[in-house]
Amino acid sequence: MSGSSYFSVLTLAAGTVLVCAVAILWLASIRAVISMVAVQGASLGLVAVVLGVHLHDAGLLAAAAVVVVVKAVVIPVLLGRASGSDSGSRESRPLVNVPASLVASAALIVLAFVTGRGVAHFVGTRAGALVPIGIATMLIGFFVLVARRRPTFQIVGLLMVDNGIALTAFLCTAGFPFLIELGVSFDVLLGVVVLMVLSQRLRLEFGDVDLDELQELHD
Amino acid sequence: MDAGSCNGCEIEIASIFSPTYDAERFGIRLEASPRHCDGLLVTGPVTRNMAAPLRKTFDAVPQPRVVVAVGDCARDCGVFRGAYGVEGAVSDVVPVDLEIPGCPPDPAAIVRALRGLAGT
Amino acid sequence: MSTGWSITSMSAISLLQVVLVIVGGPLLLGFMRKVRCRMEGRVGPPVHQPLLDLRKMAGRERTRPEHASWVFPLAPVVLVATTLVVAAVAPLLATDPAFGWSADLFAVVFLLLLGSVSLALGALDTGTAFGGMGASRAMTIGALAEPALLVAILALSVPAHSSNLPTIIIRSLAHPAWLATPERVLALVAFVIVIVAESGRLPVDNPSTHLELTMIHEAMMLEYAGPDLALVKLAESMRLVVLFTLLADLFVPWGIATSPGPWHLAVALASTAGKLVVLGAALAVFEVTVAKLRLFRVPELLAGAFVLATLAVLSTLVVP
Amino acid sequence: MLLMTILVLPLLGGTAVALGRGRTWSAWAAVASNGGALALGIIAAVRVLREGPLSGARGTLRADALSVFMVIVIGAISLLASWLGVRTPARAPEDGHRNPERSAVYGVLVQAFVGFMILAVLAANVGVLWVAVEATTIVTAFLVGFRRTRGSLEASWKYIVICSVGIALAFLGTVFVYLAALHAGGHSAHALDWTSLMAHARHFDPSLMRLAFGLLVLGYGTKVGLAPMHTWLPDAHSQAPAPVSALMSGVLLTVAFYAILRFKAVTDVALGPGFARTLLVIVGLLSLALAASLLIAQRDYKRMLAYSSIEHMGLIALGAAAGIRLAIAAVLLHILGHGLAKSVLFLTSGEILTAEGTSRIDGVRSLVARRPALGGLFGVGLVALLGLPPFSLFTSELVMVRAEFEVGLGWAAVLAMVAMVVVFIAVVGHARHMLLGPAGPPRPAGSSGVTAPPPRWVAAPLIGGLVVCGFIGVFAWPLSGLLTAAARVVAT
Amino acid sequence: MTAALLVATALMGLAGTAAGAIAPVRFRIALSSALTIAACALGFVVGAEVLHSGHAAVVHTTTLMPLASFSLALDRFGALFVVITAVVGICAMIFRFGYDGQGLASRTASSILPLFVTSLLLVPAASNVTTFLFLWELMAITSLLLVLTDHARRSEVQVAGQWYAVMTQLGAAALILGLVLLATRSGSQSFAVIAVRSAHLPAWVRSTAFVLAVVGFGSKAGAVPLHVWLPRAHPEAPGPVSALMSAAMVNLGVYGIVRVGMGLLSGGPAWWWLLVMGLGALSAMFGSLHSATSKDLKRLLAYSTTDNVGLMLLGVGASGLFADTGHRALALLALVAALLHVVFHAVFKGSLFLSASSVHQAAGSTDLDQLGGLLRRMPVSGPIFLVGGLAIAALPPFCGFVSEWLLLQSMLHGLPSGDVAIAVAMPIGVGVLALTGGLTAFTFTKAIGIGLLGLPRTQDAERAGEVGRPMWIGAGLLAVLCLVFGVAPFLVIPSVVDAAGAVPGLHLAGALTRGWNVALPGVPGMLAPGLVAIGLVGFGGLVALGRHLVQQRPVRLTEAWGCGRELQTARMEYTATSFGEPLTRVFEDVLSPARDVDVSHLAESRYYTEAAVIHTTIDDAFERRVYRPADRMLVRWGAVARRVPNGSVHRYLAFGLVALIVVLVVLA
Repeated sequence: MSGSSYFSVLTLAAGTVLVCAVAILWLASIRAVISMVAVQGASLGLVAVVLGVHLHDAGLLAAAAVVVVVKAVVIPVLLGRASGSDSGSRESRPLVNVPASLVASAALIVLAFVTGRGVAHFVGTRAGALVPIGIATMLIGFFVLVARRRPTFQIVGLLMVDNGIALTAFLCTAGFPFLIELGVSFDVLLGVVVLMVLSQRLRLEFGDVDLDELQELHD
Repeated sequence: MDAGSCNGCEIEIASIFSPTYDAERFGIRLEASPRHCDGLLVTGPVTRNMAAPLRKTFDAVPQPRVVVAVGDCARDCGVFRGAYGVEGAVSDVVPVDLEIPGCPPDPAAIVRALRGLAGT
Repeated sequence: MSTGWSITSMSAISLLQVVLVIVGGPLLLGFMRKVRCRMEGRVGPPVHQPLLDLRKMAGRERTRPEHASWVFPLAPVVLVATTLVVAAVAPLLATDPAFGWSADLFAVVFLLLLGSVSLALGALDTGTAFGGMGASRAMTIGALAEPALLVAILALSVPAHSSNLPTIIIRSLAHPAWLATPERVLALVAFVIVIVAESGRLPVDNPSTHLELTMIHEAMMLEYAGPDLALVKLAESMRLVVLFTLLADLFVPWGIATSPGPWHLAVALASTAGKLVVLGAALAVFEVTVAKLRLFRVPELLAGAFVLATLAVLSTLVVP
Repeated sequence: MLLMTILVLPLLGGTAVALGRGRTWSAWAAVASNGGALALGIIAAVRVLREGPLSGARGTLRADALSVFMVIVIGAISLLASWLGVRTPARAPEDGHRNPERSAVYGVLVQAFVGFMILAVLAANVGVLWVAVEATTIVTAFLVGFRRTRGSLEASWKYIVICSVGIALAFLGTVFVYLAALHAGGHSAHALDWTSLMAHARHFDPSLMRLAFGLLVLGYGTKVGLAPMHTWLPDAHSQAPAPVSALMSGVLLTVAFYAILRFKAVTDVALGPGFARTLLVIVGLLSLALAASLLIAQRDYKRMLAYSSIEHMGLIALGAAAGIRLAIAAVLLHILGHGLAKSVLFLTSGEILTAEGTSRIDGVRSLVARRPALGGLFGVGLVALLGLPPFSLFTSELVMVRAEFEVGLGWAAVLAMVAMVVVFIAVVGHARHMLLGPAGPPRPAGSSGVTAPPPRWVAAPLIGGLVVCGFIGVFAWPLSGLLTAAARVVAT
Repeated sequence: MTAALLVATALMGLAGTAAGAIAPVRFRIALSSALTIAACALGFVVGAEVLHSGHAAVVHTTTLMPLASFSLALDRFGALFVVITAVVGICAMIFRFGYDGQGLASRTASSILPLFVTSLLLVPAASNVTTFLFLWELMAITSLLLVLTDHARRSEVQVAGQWYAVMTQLGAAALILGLVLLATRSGSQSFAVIAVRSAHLPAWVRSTAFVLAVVGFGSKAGAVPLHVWLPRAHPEAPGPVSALMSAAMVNLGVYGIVRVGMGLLSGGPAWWWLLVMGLGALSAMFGSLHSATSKDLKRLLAYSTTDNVGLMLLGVGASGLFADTGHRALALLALVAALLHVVFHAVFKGSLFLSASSVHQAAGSTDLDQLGGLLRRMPVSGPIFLVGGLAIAALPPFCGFVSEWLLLQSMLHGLPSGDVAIAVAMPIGVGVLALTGGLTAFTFTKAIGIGLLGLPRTQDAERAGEVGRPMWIGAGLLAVLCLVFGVAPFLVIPSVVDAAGAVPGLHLAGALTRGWNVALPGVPGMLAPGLVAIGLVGFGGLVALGRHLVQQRPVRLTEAWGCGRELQTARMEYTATSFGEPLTRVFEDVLSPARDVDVSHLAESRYYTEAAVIHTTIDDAFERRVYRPADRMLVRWGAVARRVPNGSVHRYLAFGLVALIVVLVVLA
């Protein structure tokens, strides 16, 4: 793969990750959000593949495979199944409404670019220049966690944070040693599974809940 | 001690310490506590309510002690004799050593009687 | 101070002082009573009447409230004994009675306080309302008089660099100029107020009152009879003499015997008697002319004494 | 081999529980396995002191003095917690053990939890450490929500969401460290090993390390319970079954702190001591202030203990900020002492909850008079926790203050002391209401049911825990060598 | 040798603890008390030997105290306190054999009490910062637990315990900071090294450390305004414990101030000592006023402890002031006076607290208004209290008199020194001393007169009888000491001079005793307590003999004179409240008493009063004005803080997001 096409594909894939993040913020339908998660996972995998090919790193390619399997296939499927009957529902009353969220995400992206510049500069590669995208994705994921009420959205937010960080990791260091990468992915998978189990239990025990109603425990 | 008098005798007793009679020059003084006394001056007929206090007061005076019944009422109940609230004369309640007659008695008589008791 | 005084003469002086106090106390009271009666236009009892009273009381019966403990009969004894100890060691007639070196002003104060406390305890032991009332009031006044007294003593002790009584007296004899200093005058006033309060005289307390509710000192002895009463009364008069003599010796020391010899002693005896007569008369006159203060005004008087005494101390520092 | 055995032993216990389907003997097997881990930890400590760091599993595991110390802490507290956990299945309604299957699940999860913690401290590699810590989150999430009440589900939701985010940030920090390490010439396979990090730290890029350490403190700090990401802690600790709370509060927090401590050593080499110190002082004081403020009006005694954990983590952070060897040794002693005292307290509070039926402070009265064993244990535990002698927390707090003064953090020590006094006032006030007072008439039926005092074998480990906590506070010899050696690992 | 004995003391005390914890119920008290007595006896021997020989007993080990070392070095100054504690401890433990009240027989209390005594014995020996703080806090926690012994029966105990815990922790925090500051700045934990190097420390370090130490030790000593726990905790503790706390533990506060101020810091500027004197004056005034108006016997004693601590601090402050202005002999004199007061206070307050506990056990109450007539009913314990009361009121021939006299003398002789600070401080000191002296006399007249004399006011008091022999032996030993030391102070003064001489830089130009007498070196000033006693007994005997001789009839027992009234009962008696009423009224502005008048009317007519009850309650002004508002503020802050974490996971995550953004912005 030639240098420039490598970089444009990489940019495209990384950009897609961020666009998905913004889209998730924009969307209200849970089903649409889950498909966005799948797209984001796939894009992340694409980033890893591109990097792996570029760097001739078999470990990275394996990691990419794991990422794609876990984040683009398994988790969206599980999410879709878990939200089951719930999947048609929507985030009707987000804590921060969509326009404000979009403005916030813009601010977060700016923040990410400002703060990520140092790291990007330090990495020194062309891929490294994309690091702010990873950070931005992470921040937007965090924002989703703060601003959305539905349990599924929080799971998604958590995934976005993870994806953002994974993206940063790929761009910075071309990923961790494979075993660790595997462990990380496995942990994420388990985390999501646990959360889904929990949300299911919540629904079973208390019916359809907004997370905001979970305020029984406080001082 | 006023055992039920009309206060006539008290006024006379008080007056013996005035400059006119000045009983203090003979060493005669009123004391605040029966414990400090040599004797009791009892006035008035002894009423039912005052009989017990009179006995207590008499008891409180250290021996040797004297009781002086001052005035007619104290001697024999005077005009109150036989009244329903009257227990009797002082001598019916406590032993009396000296009686000073009069209604009320003359201060000079009181001083004289007391001097006689003290031997001065 | 141990200059030429033999043990014998010192002991003799102590004995003389004790006798003086025992006899002089009642006489002083009799004298004061006489002065009062005269001022009120009466003849009054003879001067030795208190002595006669004491003899009469001694012969009477002792009584004791049935629930009282041994404190009740012990109190008069302690009261008298404390006064006698002071009388024996304090330089009343001569600067060096036996054990005069131990006659510390602070010690004198605490000894007299012991007497007051024991009388108050005796009064409380009777379990009557008046005993408690008297003890409460007397101790309140005592507690407030104490600081004024001690600070006044401090004012006297500072120039002498000692609170030892003979030392103070000898040094002020040596430096008569001290006697006219402002701190002396201030301390004198404080002293007088305290003595009046402590010995239960007008305007703090009326010793001849018959009304229990107004009593302070008298209320404490209401239960005593016979010899016990005699002891309490005697002690009362003795304390007055001791305090007066000390007052006189501290502020007008001339006449006190500074060396042994019957002649010196005679002079001392005469001068002391003179001083006592003057003081007694002054107090008697004063008592006739003032009314008793309300109990709750007394602290103001004593606070005033305290301030005067403090000023006295401070002025010892300002005027070296 | 030794390290591998230590790691596997708790998992074997877990297997036994699984095979035994949660029957009592299998639970005891788990206890034994944890005891074994403790014993092996002590053996490892002796060997480390004598021979230097051990390694195992082809370099994946590595134990220096600090690691074995943490293994001992984990072993001791998991022994306590699993011991009390044996009894848990017998008590159906409160802790949600409705059937043996569930108690088997419970036992397996607890053993996995212990295993992951041991892995975290024995891992030679930063990445493995991260994986292990994240794994503890997942395992304990089930344990927190084990009772399936609304409260426990809520708590476990918060727990896992907040901790996952936090730990993700730690991952980002780790990525940056890795980046710095690669640039400093590390070999990619081993660049994340502690030894390699320490060796190359001098060449790490300072600005990158600043960011990395900030993220690591924030991230691992979440698991430690340091402000401002502490928010999951009171909920999770108050809702989890008592043995789980004990394990979480007693060791999980400090295992996460172990990670911070390690990274701090790297950062100190890269940046000098000032940077990490500032950061740790800020979070430490913030945590202390927060714990103190929220303890004042506390109404739930398990939450009270949880906030007290935040307080102690703040103290530990301040101690670590001081950074000199003395301070680190004190921090480690504090970790052990706090672990023992806090786990005993959580376990006792579990018994109290069972007996009294409420975890509200005002629902419990006159405990010392009515239930002397529980009241006494709780009271003595609090004495230990409040840093009074003869318990080791007193010594370690004192030494930390000393160290803070020595490095010029006296002002922080003063502020910490103020916070500690407030905590003391608050806790004493709550404890007084719970513990003291007349026995009074028996409580109305229905609130508690039959309340026999806990059997001797239940009280014994709790008493033992406190005795050990006192013992190490007075006697220096069993630990001082290990503490100094461990401090030397992360403090220069 | 002394070192070995010191170790033996500690071990014996620990054996007592063990015995209390594991011995069977039948032997528990006997065994733990006996072992504690043995520990005290050993402590006494060590202390006496060190006082005598001047060779410090040194124990040092790194086996104890992780990350530090355990280090004891008992010098003469500390030895004095060890001896005091030992004596009080022995008496309190003997007392305990007969004492059955307030749950002291429980396993917990039996095991903690020996530990408490041991820590009291060892604190003055501690010679490095860690050891000192360890023992100090051990003492605090054990005493706290002992105060709480009777919590199940009386709710006051809980409140008292809480106050005590909080105040002692405040003090401990100050102490830790102060001592650690000193230790780190001088580069060593060892007291000896600190004492050498402290002179080179910057002034602010020295002053900060001193002020913190004064706060820390002052709170333990019960100095106003840190005293609020004391009048609550001391009365609520079981008898022997309250005696130990009041007679032995508060001393250590004074010990600490001297040890830090004069020992470790070798003296300091005048304002330090004026601060100490100010605290002392305030404590003395406040304590004596409150004890004069208290109506509970033990509360009265507790406030009187504050009062006496004030006097000790006055002495210590004066000593420091003299030392600062170069009057070394005077400094020693004042310190000796203060230490002598410590000794004597221990003796009389010990006997008072123990006999007050006897009263409690016999009559079921310590409320003076529930007592009365006990002197006849308790023919031994009553006189013991009487002796203690007279001694504390500084009346000859008892011991309090001697120390107050010395204190007065030291201030008197300091006056002409010409220094302004001294010139202002000393007269105030004397005034305070005098006022408290008067008030103390008032207080104990009340305590003895209302509590022991007169008529019993309740049935319980009526039925009271003498307590068991161990109890009055324990209290009686101390009462005997009151008299012995009052008559023959030469028995203790040389030792106290030695102890004070261990403080660096102080020396005396001669002996303080001459024969049986107390004599000031270099100035005319002498006290002959023996002579006074002989005079009192002699004259008293003569007077009593005379009275006996003139007496012609036997003493007649009669009803007390009640104006001839029927029903002369105990209800007519003056109560403690009424006794204190004039004084309360005089000091109304300071005490601000609250009066409640409950009037109930007869059912038949509203115009006739059936009963009128007046309650006068006197609150502690510092408690009301300082501590309660502070507590309210804290509670309000807690309520505000509680609202921040409201349970919303979103809010929690928002905290995290903000923190993350801050980290990114600041660090990247």
